Amino acid sequence: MSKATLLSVKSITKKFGGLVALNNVNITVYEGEILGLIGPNGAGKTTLFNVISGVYKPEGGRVFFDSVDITRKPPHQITRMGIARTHQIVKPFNEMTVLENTMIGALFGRLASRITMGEARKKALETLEFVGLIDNADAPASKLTLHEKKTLELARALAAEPKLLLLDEELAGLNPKEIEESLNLIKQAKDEKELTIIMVEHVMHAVMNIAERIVVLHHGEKIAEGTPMEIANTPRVIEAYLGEKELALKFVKKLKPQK
Amino acid sequence: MGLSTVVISVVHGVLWGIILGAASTGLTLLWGVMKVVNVAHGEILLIGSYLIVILYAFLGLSPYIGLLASLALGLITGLAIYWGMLHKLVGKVEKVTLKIEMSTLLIMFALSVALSNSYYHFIGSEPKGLGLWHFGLKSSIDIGSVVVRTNSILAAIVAVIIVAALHLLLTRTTLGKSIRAVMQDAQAASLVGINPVRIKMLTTMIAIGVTTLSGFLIVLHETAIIPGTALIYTPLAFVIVVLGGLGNVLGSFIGGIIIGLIYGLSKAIIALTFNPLASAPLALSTAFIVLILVLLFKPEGLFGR
Amino acid sequence: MVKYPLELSNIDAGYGEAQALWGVSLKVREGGINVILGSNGAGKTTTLRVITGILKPWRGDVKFLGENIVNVPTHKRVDMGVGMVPEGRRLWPQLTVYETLELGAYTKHAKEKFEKNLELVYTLFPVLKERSKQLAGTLSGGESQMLAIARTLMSSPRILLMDEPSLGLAPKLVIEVFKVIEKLKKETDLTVLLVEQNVYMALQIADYGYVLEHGRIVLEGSREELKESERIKKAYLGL
Amino acid sequence: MGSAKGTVKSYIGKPTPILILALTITVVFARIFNVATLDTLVIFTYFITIAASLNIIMGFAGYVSFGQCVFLGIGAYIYALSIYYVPWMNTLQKIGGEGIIIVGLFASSIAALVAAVVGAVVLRLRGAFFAIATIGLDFAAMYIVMGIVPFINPEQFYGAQVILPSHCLVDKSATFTAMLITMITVLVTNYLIKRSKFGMGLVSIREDEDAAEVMGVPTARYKTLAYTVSALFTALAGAIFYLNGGGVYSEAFDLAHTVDMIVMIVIGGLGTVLGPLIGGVIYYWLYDTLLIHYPGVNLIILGIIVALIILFAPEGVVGILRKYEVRGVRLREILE
Repeated sequence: MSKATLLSVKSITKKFGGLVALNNVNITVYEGEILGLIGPNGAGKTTLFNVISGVYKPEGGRVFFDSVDITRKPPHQITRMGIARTHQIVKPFNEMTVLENTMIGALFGRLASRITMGEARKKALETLEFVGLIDNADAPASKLTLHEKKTLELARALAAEPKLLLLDEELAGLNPKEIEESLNLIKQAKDEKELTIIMVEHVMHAVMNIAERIVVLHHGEKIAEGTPMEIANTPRVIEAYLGEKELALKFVKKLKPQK
Repeated sequence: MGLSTVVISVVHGVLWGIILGAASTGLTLLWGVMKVVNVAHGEILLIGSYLIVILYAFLGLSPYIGLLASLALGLITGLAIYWGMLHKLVGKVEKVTLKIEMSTLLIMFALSVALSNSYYHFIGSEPKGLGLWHFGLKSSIDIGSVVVRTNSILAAIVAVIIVAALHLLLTRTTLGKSIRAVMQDAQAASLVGINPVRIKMLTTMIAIGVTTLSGFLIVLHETAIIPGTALIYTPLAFVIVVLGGLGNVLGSFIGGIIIGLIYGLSKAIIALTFNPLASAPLALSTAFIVLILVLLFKPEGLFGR
Repeated sequence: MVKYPLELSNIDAGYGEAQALWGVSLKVREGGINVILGSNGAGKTTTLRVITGILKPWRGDVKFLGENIVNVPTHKRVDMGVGMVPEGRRLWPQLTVYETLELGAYTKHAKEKFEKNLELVYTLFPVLKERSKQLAGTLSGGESQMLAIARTLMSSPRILLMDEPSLGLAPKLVIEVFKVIEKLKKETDLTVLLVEQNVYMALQIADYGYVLEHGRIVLEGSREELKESERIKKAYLGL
Repeated sequence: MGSAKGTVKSYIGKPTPILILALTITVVFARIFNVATLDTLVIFTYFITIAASLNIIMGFAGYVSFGQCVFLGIGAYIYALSIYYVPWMNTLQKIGGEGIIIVGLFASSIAALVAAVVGAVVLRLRGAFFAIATIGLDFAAMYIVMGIVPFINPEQFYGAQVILPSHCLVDKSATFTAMLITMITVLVTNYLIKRSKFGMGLVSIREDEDAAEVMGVPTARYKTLAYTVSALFTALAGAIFYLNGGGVYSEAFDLAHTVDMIVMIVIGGLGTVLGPLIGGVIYYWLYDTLLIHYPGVNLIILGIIVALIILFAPEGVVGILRKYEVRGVRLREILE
């Protein structure tokens, strides 16, 4: 099965002062897949997202999206090209309503140059319906619960009609029931909207379940790449991240056999 | 002729800079520690200046006594400002957001409006000063071709003492360390038993106290003050605090000297190359251009890491 | 006879309108390592915030040494002996290690024991002695965690609360931190209340534990009981 | 693909602020026309104009432009110098209100140009740093003007005062007309911005600039544009105001002007369309009443009142009212 490459991260190096946050990282993302990005805190996952979405400019390397070099483009242009993201720490526009928040996504997303206010509103309403926040459409975003805020982040990103969605710890801070709801939503979004997704995640069993491939970062370096099963059996990963081999295998045992 | 103009201008500039540095430390504390954008700084300086002048002119009290009185009044004013205006905005919050910071800016501006109009109404717009009072035997000293007023020298000495005392307070005492701890993480401070509200109150008192105390320096340097004097010192204090880095007392002091130096130098150059009459305002404008440049290229201040 | 220096009864608490804890009751056993386990967002940190007084509960009592301290502000609780190592260390980056330790002993009763506690801290963490003049902001992750624990120890606490001390540390350091906690238990008469997501590690050192889910206590027991619990095996250890 | 005119269409039928606006203006004017002199009317409209101008950058985009008066000063000085030295401009402005606006637009577009150039750089700063930088800008400009203007004409411009000779002065009714047109234009501009994609972008910048940028809002461009538009109207108001006063002084750069603007928006409600209008009316009334009844201490009292508003009603009148509904219509939709 040959899949088209949607995003390729080539030899990215990013430093903060003396600290090397990303060291020569290469990652390829294929159209239509869910790629899990894991690693301990400080491994460089969020930094990588920031490089892809243009918030940080790397010292070395290139990022190609749809074969276009986006390394030096400002974040808003990258968003317009079709990359949307959510934040680990939710950043809703507190004094705007949920609907207005989502409209921002639609207005400045991939269709930014064409969409009218009316269409954006319609798009936002549809998206809120899809994620299940429609009843809160007129509420100020500040009034939402954490789970709802996270869902709103997702809605804003989806309203932008992206080709690639970057999810930064979408599940962190949620309880098991909410995690399951969010996972279902992500799967559904992926299928219905033909999305490609990269997700940074700490909730191991979740990412092991949903991702088709996983990349492991450690101290800014890619130390492994492969299917969840392969990852769980890589000694370096076990040592660096999972800690206990048995524990790692237990995560995988929970997995349903791959099709 | 040209060279001596430069020397005179630079010496006076640096003396003024020392005074400016000390007079700005209160602002760096309030803004750096409490995130209170004190745009009433100049008016608060004048509280001290006017008190000293009034005590001298009407009661015949020595300015040295006035100096102590202005510190005392400053501490009380600080207490009142904290409980009356700041506590509600910054007292209990864990993190001062941009919005809160802007509220402090607005409320301090309201204070400055009230204070400056109080000066106009109750004291009047005529220049007020210490008249012929001066420190030492002669009213001025000649150093080569430069004539310096002894009052300017006294002001510089007091300025250095103020800055040294404040620096020691912040670095050597438990109170000072607590102030720095609250500035960096108030919640962590409360977890070792520090009461952040008390520290914020004391910080306000110290900051305002040091500011009114510095009012003495302003009277000595300016010879006579008017309510409008505040309008020069507020923006300059902001320039200096930004230059020195928020919350950095020594930085502010050095920042003041740098601004004084830049002012003196550019004043001399403009006077020599353009016109002496235009030199003062244009030299002042350079200070603000420096401000914008520092903000853009080194917002953490010249001495920040 | 087991004593309970700290007791929570029927705590309801939350942020704004969102409730985070529902009727949480727990008793901390003296001289042992008590743990509160649970996933992210289960209410563990909220519980600690209620104990330290950073968050005032809507309902319920917090009893410390038999006294209800619900209305006592955080800084006074520290004086009473409630010491907390906050999540994410929360050091003061521009203060030196020594200054941090000095401020740790801010309260009156802690100041009296400053020398003794400093010695204890330096024996536990020799590296801090070496770095006493260094700014806290320049320490490595592991050293920062040591300093955070040391700072709290300097306040001479009766009970030591720790909020996810392993968070964000490399696995090797995690083990080191847990060893320190065990050592603390052995060498002092401290009572420890540890909040952890890392259930596997926490169960290695715990004497007694509670499990929080969705803001409610769903399980409690001794280490052995918890280890054997089907619920824990399934939900947290993935067995 | 939906209607291309969706932008306008989707809002037709709602109780538009435009209506309310027109109504308010009519009512206010009908009440005061008989008693008020043209001078007070100019001041009144001037107040609302500058408040609404600042609202664009401070209310919508959340950037506290504390040195906004720099544009007031630039506009006033360029206008005064233009009619002083350029005969055809003087002739043009004498046609009446529209003439003043045209010459005023020349002066204010230079101010806007300054805003665009400076803004592109200074708007990289946030919060208090931006506020302080704008103060720096204002003072730098003021001292430059004080240093340079006297030398343009040493006999006439002593102390940087440009007093307009009688052949440059215009009828008060003309300045009033010009100010009224400006006021209505800036209010309508506020309304159009608020209801546009641009306005939503600005508000998202105010709420969280980093998130806005990542969501595709061209933050740098939007901020600069808002700052420029804001400067344009401020300068225009300044030009007309000082023309009405018969001359311009370095006092035009006084931060007190910004205080006026900020106080009005804060009273009325930051970032709302009707906030500057309501705030302007209240402020003017307050200002006037205090001046009449408590001369001398009027500004002291004003300062205290403003402090109380910040402490106890930080959302302003509109902020308080917008939470309510009247006959099923949410006031939020009308007022904002």
